[in-house]
Amino acid sequence: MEDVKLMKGNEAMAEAAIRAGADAYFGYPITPQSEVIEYLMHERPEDRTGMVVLQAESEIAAIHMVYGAAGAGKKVMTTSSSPGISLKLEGISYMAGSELPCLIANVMRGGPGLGTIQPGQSDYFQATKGGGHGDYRMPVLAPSTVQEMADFVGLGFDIAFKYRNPVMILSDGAIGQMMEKVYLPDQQERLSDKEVIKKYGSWATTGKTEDRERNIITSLELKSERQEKHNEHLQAKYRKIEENEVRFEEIKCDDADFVLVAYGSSARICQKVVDMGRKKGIKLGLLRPITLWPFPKKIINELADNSKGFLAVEMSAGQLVEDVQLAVNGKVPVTHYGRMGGMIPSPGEVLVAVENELKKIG
Amino acid sequence: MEDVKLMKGNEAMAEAAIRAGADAYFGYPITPQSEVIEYLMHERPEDRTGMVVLQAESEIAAIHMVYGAAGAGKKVMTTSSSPGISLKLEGISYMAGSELPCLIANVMRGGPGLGTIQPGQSDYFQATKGGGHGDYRMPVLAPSTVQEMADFVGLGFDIAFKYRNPVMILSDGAIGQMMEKVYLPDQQERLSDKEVIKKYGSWATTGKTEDRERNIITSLELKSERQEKHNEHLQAKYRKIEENEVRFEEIKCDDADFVLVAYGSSARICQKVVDMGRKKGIKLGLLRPITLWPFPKKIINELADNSKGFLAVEMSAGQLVEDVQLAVNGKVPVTHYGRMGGMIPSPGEVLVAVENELKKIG
Amino acid sequence: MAKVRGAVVIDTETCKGCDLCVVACPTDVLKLNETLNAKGFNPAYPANHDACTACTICALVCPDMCITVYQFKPEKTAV
Amino acid sequence: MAKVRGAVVIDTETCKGCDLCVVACPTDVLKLNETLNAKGFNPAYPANHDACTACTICALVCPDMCITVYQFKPEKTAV
Amino acid sequence: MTEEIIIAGFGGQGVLSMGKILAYSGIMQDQEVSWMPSYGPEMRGGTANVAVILSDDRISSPILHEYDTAIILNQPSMDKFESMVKPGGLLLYDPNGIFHHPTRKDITIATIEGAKEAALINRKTFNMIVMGAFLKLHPIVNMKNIHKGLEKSLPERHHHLIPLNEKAINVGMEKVVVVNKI
Amino acid sequence: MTEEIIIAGFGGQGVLSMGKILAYSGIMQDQEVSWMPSYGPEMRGGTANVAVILSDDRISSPILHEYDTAIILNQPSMDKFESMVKPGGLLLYDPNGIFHHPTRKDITIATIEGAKEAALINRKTFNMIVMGAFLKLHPIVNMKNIHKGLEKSLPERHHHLIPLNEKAINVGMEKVVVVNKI
Amino acid sequence: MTTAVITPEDIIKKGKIVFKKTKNMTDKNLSYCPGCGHGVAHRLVMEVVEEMGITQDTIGVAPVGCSVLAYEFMNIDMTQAAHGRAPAVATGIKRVFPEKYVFTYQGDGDLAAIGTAETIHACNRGENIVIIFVNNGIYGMTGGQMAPTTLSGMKSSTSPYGRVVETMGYPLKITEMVATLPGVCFATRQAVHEAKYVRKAKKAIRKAFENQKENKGTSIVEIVSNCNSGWKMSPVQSNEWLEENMLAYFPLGDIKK
Amino acid sequence: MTTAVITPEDIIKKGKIVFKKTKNMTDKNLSYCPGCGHGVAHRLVMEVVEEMGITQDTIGVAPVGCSVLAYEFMNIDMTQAAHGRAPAVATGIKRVFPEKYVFTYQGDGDLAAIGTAETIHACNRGENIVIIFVNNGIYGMTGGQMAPTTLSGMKSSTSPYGRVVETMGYPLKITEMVATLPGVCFATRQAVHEAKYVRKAKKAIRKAFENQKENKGTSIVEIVSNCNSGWKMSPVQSNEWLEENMLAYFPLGDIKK
Ligand SMILES: Cc1ncc(C[n+]2csc(CCOP(=O)(O)OP(=O)(O)O)c2C)c(N)n1
Ligand SMILES: Cc1ncc(C[n+]2csc(CCOP(=O)(O)OP(=O)(O)O)c2C)c(N)n1
Ligand code: SF4
Ligand code: SF4
Ligand code: SF4
Ligand code: SF4
Ligand code: SF4
Ligand code: SF4
Ligand SMILES: [Mg+2]
Ligand SMILES: [Mg+2]
Repeated sequence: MEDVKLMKGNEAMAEAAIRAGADAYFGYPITPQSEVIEYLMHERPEDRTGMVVLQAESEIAAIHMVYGAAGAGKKVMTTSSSPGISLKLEGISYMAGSELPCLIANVMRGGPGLGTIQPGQSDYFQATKGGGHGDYRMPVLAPSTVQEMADFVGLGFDIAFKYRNPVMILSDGAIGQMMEKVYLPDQQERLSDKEVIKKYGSWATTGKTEDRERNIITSLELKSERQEKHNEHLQAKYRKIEENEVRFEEIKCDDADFVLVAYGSSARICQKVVDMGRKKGIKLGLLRPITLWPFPKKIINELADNSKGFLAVEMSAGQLVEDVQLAVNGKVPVTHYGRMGGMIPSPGEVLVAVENELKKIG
Repeated sequence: MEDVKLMKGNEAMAEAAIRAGADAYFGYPITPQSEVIEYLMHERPEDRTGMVVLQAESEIAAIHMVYGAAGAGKKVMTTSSSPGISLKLEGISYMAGSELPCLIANVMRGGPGLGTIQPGQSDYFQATKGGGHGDYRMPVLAPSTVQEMADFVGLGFDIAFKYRNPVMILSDGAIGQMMEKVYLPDQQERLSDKEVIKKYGSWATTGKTEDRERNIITSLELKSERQEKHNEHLQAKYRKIEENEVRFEEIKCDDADFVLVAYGSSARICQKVVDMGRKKGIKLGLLRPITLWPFPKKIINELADNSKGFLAVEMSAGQLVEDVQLAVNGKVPVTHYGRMGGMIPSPGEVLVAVENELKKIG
Repeated sequence: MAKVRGAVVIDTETCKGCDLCVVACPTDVLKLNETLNAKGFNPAYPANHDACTACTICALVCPDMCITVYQFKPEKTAV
Repeated sequence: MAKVRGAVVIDTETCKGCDLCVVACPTDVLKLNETLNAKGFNPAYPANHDACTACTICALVCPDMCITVYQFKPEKTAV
Repeated sequence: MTEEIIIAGFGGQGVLSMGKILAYSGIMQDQEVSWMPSYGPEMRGGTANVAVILSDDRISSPILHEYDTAIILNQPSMDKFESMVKPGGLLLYDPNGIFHHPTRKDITIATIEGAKEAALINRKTFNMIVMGAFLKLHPIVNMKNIHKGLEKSLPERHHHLIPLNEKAINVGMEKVVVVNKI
Repeated sequence: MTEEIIIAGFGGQGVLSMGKILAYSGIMQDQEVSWMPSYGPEMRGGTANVAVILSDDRISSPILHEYDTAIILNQPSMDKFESMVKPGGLLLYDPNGIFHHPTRKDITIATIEGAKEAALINRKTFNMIVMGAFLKLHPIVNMKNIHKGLEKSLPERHHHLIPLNEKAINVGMEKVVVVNKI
Repeated sequence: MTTAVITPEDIIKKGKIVFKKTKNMTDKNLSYCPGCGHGVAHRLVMEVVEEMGITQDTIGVAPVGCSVLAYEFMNIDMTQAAHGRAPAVATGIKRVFPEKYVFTYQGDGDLAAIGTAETIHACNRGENIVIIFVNNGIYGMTGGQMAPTTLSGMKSSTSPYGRVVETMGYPLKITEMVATLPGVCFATRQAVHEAKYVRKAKKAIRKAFENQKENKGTSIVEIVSNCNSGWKMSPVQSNEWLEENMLAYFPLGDIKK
Repeated sequence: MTTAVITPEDIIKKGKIVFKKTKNMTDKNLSYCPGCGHGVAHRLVMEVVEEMGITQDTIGVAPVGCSVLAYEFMNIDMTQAAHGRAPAVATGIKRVFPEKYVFTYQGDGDLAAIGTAETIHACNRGENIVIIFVNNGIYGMTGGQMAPTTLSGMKSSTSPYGRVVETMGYPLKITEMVATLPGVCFATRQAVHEAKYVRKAKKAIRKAFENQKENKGTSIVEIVSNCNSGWKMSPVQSNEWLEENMLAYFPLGDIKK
């Protein structure tokens, strides 16, 4: 019980970054995630591990600082919330294009525009389909507890470095602001350049030594033939990630007649809905995607063989639901229940929505 | 034949903007669309119609100049290419959130990152699913000829003002750079503030006269209940657009056994594929979405009843194909043929892909 | 010469009890009330109203525009 | 006193015929060749090579680093 | 056992930290806990509230629309939360500054003169007095765990204040008055 | 009738404007046309090419991988485009600067000493001489429409140069040499 | 003495009003913290607009920051702008409405951090607008993080041990910087925490709007203000701290006129 | 006279090499237009890095612009950066590698337009980096559009009738601007179109890297250069035009040292 703490999701993420042996964090304040940089500044990680923390002049500057430091082979992180993430998209596309590992957290609020600072889940498409330009993908981890806010930092870095690709933690204001019991991971040592090279190869701008060709970080290729080769390489990598990195949690899906699909905060609420429904005799299950991309397509398609329908529950007008539809591919009806603008659905209203669906299906 | 010209797609778009009675254009150079601002600067539209043209310090500044001028009730336009559009996404989300009409053209190049300046179609998701944060949508028009580059400017402005929503023209480097014969529309008068008010109501920041409450352009609502109402209003509007504004072209779909789905440059290529296929006795059809959002879901679903399969052809790793899958909803197989990185598929290779699909389907 | 006299009306429901007018008043007219208004603030009031000279200083520094200042210039003949 | 002598070697395939070295050379050593190189440029060459003083000016202004400059200082005793 | 609590009042009343101490005390007795605040750039002096759950099982939804207990410290919070107490639940409030007293008959209603009592000890102990009152009625954590909770949630330089806080808790336990018993 | 042409050479050779005049001439005889250039921040003196289509019908793909005619003005373009001429098609080139001459037997091959001839009239007429050579072999537009095409594609201040251009076209028509006839 | 018998109540009845809230402010209660300088700055802008008789022709632009809700309080047509982009938004409006009055109302985080490029380029183009720049040395709205203008050694939620200029940057005098641009016709630094400053600040704002009337280019009026919440002081303390510390680094007065 | 009999061939054989291409440049042919100043600027940076013996410790950052392919030519580890963001990218690298040498190589469109905020804030933080700023008064790569540094009246593809400063903005002296920041230890303006300028420019670049060695903060070396393609002149003409027009507005010399 040594390292059990009561922490906000944002703080847990920040502490986990220090403990994951992150080398640097660059960020810019925005509600509801400013606690991340505040916590880090307060903790003086430069003293604890030598980790660099810098408040940038903007989200754009922050993501490009990440780009620079990641290109130097370092474990780097940035966090923001919806409008700030929109600003980072060019940079994220650059990182994907030049195959740089990094961790980006979006603690979502309700949009569009300035919107509200209350929690939202309306950046799902942006995160999973590539909000930035070009054909890129990034693994998207969706924590639904403060514990996962901490755990997914280390996991995220691992995936990022394994595939040399940006990874996103897609959270929301509720998870970011709430406190829960969290078991903090052990402190990892920061890796030296030599260790990085040994573990992941020598591709970073660490200074061109005589024993190797210069390392270049770039996403540019003026020759289309070569750019296409590069794209094919990226796509092959994405297929590999789709094979290896799908993560999800099944809650009472085994015998479920009807399956809820929800992630993050909404998944917490749906857990309660499952309990409430089962008490009423409705055989409900919950499929919680942990990776939103790669999406747990296969399991959903399989569940479709034994269930009457799916309801995607999300704090948005309907984004996740499209991936569920794609996975189910017409086998059974897939519908959507959503709240917007910072509103969080109550378990009760979701249960009503389920009952209505079941009536329709008959 | 008075106004038949041989023009680049980019130039046709610029000339059409002057003729549509646009009030202002704000932009920033980027290949392959810099001809738009170059043409405008050369044409001195301030003398021709009083239209303002300004080179902004960045894409971000440009979109926010558009935001300001659009909020003043004016017909305003900006253009860019993929990385520049990524930078505009926060602004686009703001415009959608505060319900401002405007026209944004993306003359796509291959990504991700800096990528290549050659044509691409890999910003489909970004355009149609809302690359920016929050639940917003914007009508997306996909020209496949220089003529349409001109025609969609007027159409785009009409849709933008009808629904008070940003509209995107999603083109690519090939259409932007090529010249074709184009019949230019007649010059429209620029509207005075009074005419705008009469036509579209008084919502813009034209100066608060004593006979009305002040007009406010904002996307902020701190109270979630009210923000949700606003979102519901937006969603209702989007449903209306989906009902009214779907546009597509059917080429030999009537008796088609197999249907290609493609837009923009790819649709031009697929036109040739249809001819080549029919010559070989393959009953091919082409469904060309003109609006990518709202997507011609219904017609595709109907075509699925009489065809053996669909092939989405696009200059990307597979984006349009998801919308085709969602539309077909499992009725028949939907596959994808794509080139990337600035490469343009040849009609011949697409035909081979079709033949392979047909073999698989049997 | 007739002394110029002043008076203030303070919108106590709008007042946030920031104390700035109290500190600013050169003739110590104002004080904060012990009892809270509905929003939970101790609003300012003219505790020493007669000393008011209508100098408007309090109103100039009040961020919430709670203060209206009245001025009365007695007729010279009244001296 | 022995005059310092110089010579230049110009990589004519890299040269883009920009003329900058030609204009810069203080002793008019260089000229552009009439015949094109493979890239379609008229490359520079030392038309008046003996006049070269190894001052390196041409090399300093050449954007394409086509020029190598050699210097020869005759022995003093040789005068 | 699961206890779902809403604590609501003005910004400066120690609402959030009362919730935090409760949550930490829960952890000390090996429970699952969650603490979900309202957040935002509210004007200082505006309302603040936090939903706290202590449970022996995994907590599903940390966001609630009805509560076992509501601890109410100003009028706007009373207006908002009275109706959200589950039938049979508890509504505890400080009558100071309350104009419309609760009227429900299907819940236990209790008062604690927290502000008044705190004025006698130390204004800053207000929230602990209220917490004591609550714990008297719903003894969901014992004093030992509260002590540990205080230790965990207060920064070390404030640990010397723990006895004072405990005293305040005891005062609350003494002074709570049940107005409506069901 | 549909004629699909690639014109390729160095940047300064007037490749793009030759294509433009051809396309405009097509418009003048009520045809559909398309003009698709290679583009990009190529080093000046780098290669440039344009695909031009004139057709009586709607033009489907403006991007081609084989052509009825290739007009080749430097070696890199020869390397790239020789193989893309349709069997039975035409390859016209200026032998000046060509080290590897075309070897295909299934296409018509013709040469025009454009650079040499232009040196005699005016260096700027180079591309018109080449165009004349092409039109002699594939008379897809008549002189009247070329005249109109020139009028349309040249800015008014250059209209006095039209006679010179027409002269160059005639020179090209005269001087073209068919090397391989199929 | 007749004065003796005149009660304050009499004065209120019979006297003339020498100060009252401008009609250009709405009836909404300001959402700012008690004692926050934003209220005074709002009022001064609206008074100038009223006094110049240009209420119907004035359009305001307020980006995010505590004053994001300025449109609730200023009774004119207004546009909320994205963080940092107000000068671009104002450019868009002014270019299509050259005859109207356009101003931005920006915080220091907004204008001098994320919005640096937009600020400098609007000034460099000499956009004929007024920039009201409320410099409180901190990000007020988001909870008191360090701004580019945070003083050396000053604590904020992201410089909890004080700003270390060597790693976090120096407090930025952006008004001095833009004053060097030919497009800027007027750059001044004012304050509103005491009556004497308030009077001067109003004159400066008036001058800025007059400049716009006369098509002179960009006018920037910096107002050094408090953020008692972010600074964690009472309003009265914060004004004292402002006087002693902020004004020492950000001296008041015209920088370019 | 013995000299008479020595042929150039002899000299090449026997003489000592007084100028040759630095090993820090790769063998690739530069992709720049004939006569473009980028080549000289590249060479000088690489020569300094070679002469200081820091090749293994130097990381370059080149954003888009004609020099986007600098990584093809400079034989060191390099990062291509997004338009305008090189100073942020360099910050990221330098913060994790404080002991290494980091420089940016940016055009005027990049550094002074879209990248204004990143430039100013890197300078304001005094990031211990070198900024090489090639000012050719135009957007070379995209085909000669107007840059912030385009001179008044100068034609470009987006100011085809000449830059009108009143509506398009004034040519921006950004080096002077950042020189006012305390984080900047050295700001200088140089040229490379004549040998005498080349020598001075190299000294300035050397000084900038020495500053980085000594942890002095940000050094910015502006190099006024040509863009004969964008300016639509021959290389020789463009250098004359540069001397007469560009240097009149952008005078050479140290601005801060
Ligand atoms: C793109 C973006 N990034 C960050 C934010 C969060 N944010 C809102 S206001 C603000 C700074 C406010 O500070 P300032 O401009 O100084 O105004 P003040 O509140 O101090 O008056 C920030 C960072 C945002 N809304 N949008
Ligand atoms: C976000 C973005 N916007 C625009 C561009 C297009 N672009 C590439 S380089 C450039 C400007 C180049 O000018 P400069 O920085 O002066 O460099 P130069 O080519 O003159 O050396 C522009 C606008 C881009 N690549 N990315
Ligand atoms: S008007 Fe002057 S004297 Fe009267 S209360 Fe206000 S500050 Fe005091
Ligand atoms: S200054 Fe205004 S808000 Fe503050 S105490 Fe005085 S009247 Fe109240
Ligand atoms: S080294 Fe000097 S003298 Fe010799 S060619 Fe070059 S410039 Fe002329
Ligand atoms: S300067 Fe260099 S590239 Fe130019 S002509 Fe001389 S040798 Fe050739
Ligand atoms: S947080 Fe600061 S700036 Fe914002 S309203 Fe409060 S005191 Fe004013
Ligand atoms: S376009 Fe201009 S800057 Fe670019 S390489 Fe050519 S001359 Fe140099
Ligand atoms: Mg501030
Ligand atoms: Mg430039």
